[in-house]
Amino acid sequence: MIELYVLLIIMIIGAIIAIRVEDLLSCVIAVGVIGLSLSIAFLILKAPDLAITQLVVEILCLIILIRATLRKDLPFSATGRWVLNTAIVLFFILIFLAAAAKCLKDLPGFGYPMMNVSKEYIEKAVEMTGAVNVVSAIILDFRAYDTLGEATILFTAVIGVLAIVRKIGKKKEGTKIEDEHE
Amino acid sequence: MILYLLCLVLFSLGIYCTVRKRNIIKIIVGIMILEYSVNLFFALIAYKENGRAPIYSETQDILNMVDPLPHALVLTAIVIGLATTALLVAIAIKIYEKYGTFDITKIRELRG
Amino acid sequence: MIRPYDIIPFFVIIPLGGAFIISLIGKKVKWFPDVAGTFATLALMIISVLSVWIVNKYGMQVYNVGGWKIPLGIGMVLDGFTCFMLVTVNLVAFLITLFSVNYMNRYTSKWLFYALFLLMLTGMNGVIVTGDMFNLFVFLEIASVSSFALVAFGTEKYELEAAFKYAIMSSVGSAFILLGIIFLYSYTSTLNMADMAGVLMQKGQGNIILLVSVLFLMGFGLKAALVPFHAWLPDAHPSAPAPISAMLSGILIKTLGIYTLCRLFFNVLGATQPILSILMFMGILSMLAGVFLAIGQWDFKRLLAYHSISQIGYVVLGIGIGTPLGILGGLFHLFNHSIFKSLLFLNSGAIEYAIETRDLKLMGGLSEKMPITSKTSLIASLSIAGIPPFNGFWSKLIIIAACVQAEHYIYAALAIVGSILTLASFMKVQKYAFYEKVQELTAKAKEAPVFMCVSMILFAILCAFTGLLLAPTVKGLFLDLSVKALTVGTGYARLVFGAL
Amino acid sequence: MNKQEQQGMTIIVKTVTRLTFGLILLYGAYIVLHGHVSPGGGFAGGVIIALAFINLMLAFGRDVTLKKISKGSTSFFESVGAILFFGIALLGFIGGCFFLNILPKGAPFRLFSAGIIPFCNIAIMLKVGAGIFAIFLALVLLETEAKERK
Repeated sequence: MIELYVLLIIMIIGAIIAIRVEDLLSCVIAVGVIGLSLSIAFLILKAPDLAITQLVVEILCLIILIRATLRKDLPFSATGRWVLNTAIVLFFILIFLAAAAKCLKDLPGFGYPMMNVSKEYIEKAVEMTGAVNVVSAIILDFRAYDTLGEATILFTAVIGVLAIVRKIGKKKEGTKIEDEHE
Repeated sequence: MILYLLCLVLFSLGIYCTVRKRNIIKIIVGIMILEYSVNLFFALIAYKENGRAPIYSETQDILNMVDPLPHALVLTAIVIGLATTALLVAIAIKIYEKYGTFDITKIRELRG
Repeated sequence: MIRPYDIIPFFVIIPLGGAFIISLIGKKVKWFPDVAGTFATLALMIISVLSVWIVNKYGMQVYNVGGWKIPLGIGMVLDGFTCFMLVTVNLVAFLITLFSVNYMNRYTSKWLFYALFLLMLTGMNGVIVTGDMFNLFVFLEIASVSSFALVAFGTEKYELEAAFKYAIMSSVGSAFILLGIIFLYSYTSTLNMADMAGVLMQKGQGNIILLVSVLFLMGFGLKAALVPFHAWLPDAHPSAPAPISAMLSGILIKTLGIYTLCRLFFNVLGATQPILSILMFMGILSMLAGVFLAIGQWDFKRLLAYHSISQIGYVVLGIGIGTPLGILGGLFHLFNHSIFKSLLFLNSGAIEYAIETRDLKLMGGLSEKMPITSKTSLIASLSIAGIPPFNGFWSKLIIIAACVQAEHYIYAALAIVGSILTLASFMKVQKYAFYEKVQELTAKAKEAPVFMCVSMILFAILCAFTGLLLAPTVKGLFLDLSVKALTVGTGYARLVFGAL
Repeated sequence: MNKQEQQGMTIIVKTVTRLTFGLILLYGAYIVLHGHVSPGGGFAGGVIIALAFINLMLAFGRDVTLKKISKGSTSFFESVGAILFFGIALLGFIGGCFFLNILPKGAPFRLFSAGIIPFCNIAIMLKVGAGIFAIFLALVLLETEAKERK
């Protein structure tokens, strides 16, 4: 799995660049690198559904983010106790990583998942649901309720964006404002 | 094991970016990195040695499949991430419209 | 042929359907969102009371979504704790909807408000009824995402900023929770909570469970605004429109924070002594920090928001004691707090509706101008401060008694100190807002419109009489059920599979 | 920038977009309809279809696109998609259970198999495609309005 290591290191470098670089557009492009590498990583991990979805979502995120950042200033400011705060954050992150390194040994090793419940999905999906794509069978039949929730979140986001972009939110005293027509 | 740790390093970078950066777009980028790393972790624990993609084929028998359940979960998680990002960007653009900057040190009207 | 468990999916179906229909025709038909919102929440309240009866009569119920037996599909579980939370959430939500019928006339695009409100309710009910780990996360996110948008609903400067802060903190919390869920899935290879509890009992507590506990504590602590993670709450809760402040402070932080913490730590991971001690410590810390920060505030809603942190501290303290008496106190305080804190936020909303300010220094003499608001807020203040016949007194008494019983004398003393400070802080509110001489701004204040008054009066009646839930027979029907559901611990697994 | 918003990009981009627009839509439809037999599904397909329209908008400018598909119709389609999916879920009650797969399963590997799954995919596609385009449209309109005010 050497290619996976390479991809992960590329993603980490991309993340570091995205954090360090001062230009917002370069930052967004670096995120694009991470997202597209993630898409390839999904492909290597034998998850084609995820690869397709990640690819299209990444493109969409990039378009939205680039439009948001295009030709906008970036005043780079560091607050007073910059070194101290950074040191504290880094300290906690190191503790987290050390603890994780100790605890991750309890998980089954990479490449050997336990698959207690999934075994049944794989064996029975075709005869029970009729879908040969097991992932499809899971998201739209076994766990369709999750997908309803997922669709609802997207719906919520659309309604939320429509609510946030209203020109006038609160009616002031004395002024009569008609409801907006959108 | 090393792969898991590298993935958590990515997670930590996301946390760092979210907590320490003072630019709204960079904070959103931090949240996106967090989401990517979590999704990758899901795909990593699903991988099975010499496994195949969890799709049956008409012409050949596929015996050794990777774990399909985390894939279904990641699909949901990606959408959740997209929804959150879209909402955050909308708020960010609106903040830019009101304050004229993305720098959160300059837009502190509230103090917690 | 209606089986008792058929009721369970309707807790999600009704608000979700309501939100979808409002989004389709609410824009054209102006009167529709009000009516649909009110009737949806009324229906939810009725069936949540029905669910208490069902649990009493038939015992625990499990619903298999899509006909797939758990752990293959997603299970919904209705037990004592669930129906307790459902009654709390839907009762408060119904009364708040009544309030918003008049109040939201101040804002544009009412249909967006109602759609988001019902979506938030969907999320909360979904979190409460689900028996599946990932499904819990999905509905948690529905509730969170809709609350971000609702905090920014006025689209003023500071509201957007508060919403952004809240959204970022909450997203980080969600990432922690999701990472914890991944670890648990990899370790147990199942997502159903009951199944997971069973597997964890067999495999024993590894280091990984410790890590997962810490991740959950951080994630859900962020959602519940326990003290080291509370920074977003004093900004976000006051910035929202008053009904939403009441929803957020009254039930959202409890559903997404306290309910999930209790459910996961008691019923799935198993509540070990270190975790309970941490919970107790965080509870005490939140209680004192919240009340100290609140005393210096002059913004009415901000003061209330700090008190939310403090009162959540009481709830967590009670639950953290871990004895049945402590859990009873914690849960009862959760119920009481959701009622009197919602009422206080609605009072602040009524004042804001009348004189357009939240600054206590500019108010004064409102007891003559707005008698109903004044009276109800007096009742709520006495409740939150823990003055006898009102409900806050009983729950605080139980928590302190549980502290003494479990020999945590220092914590009991600190809880009493917190209660006295709360009283002082609310005496200040009453004095400056309602009893000082009339100021220029308050001279032309009018009493709130009819629906707002009705809603506040109903809340005040509840404040005065929910102490009766402790009466012997009633206690067995409602509160004891939920305590039993938590004290059973990881025996939850056996119960769920038994109820199939 | 503002001028470009209204008139779109150069003629090369416009021609290429005109040629590929249908192909992208076709690809999206393929991904949606074959969601249960091959990788993909309603969500990925919906995003692809939304991206086709976004592509059109970036190339031709917003006025041309708004003539083809208005803001009201996107939110309408979104609600319709949501209600369709929700309705499919409710139809399960005919068989006695929320989200029950009530349709016949059919033979595996055929297009019309797997009961409700293809219909769910179509509903999700409508919802996601319209929803994402609505988000994009709202953000673009917000930006251009802000610029015009300056």
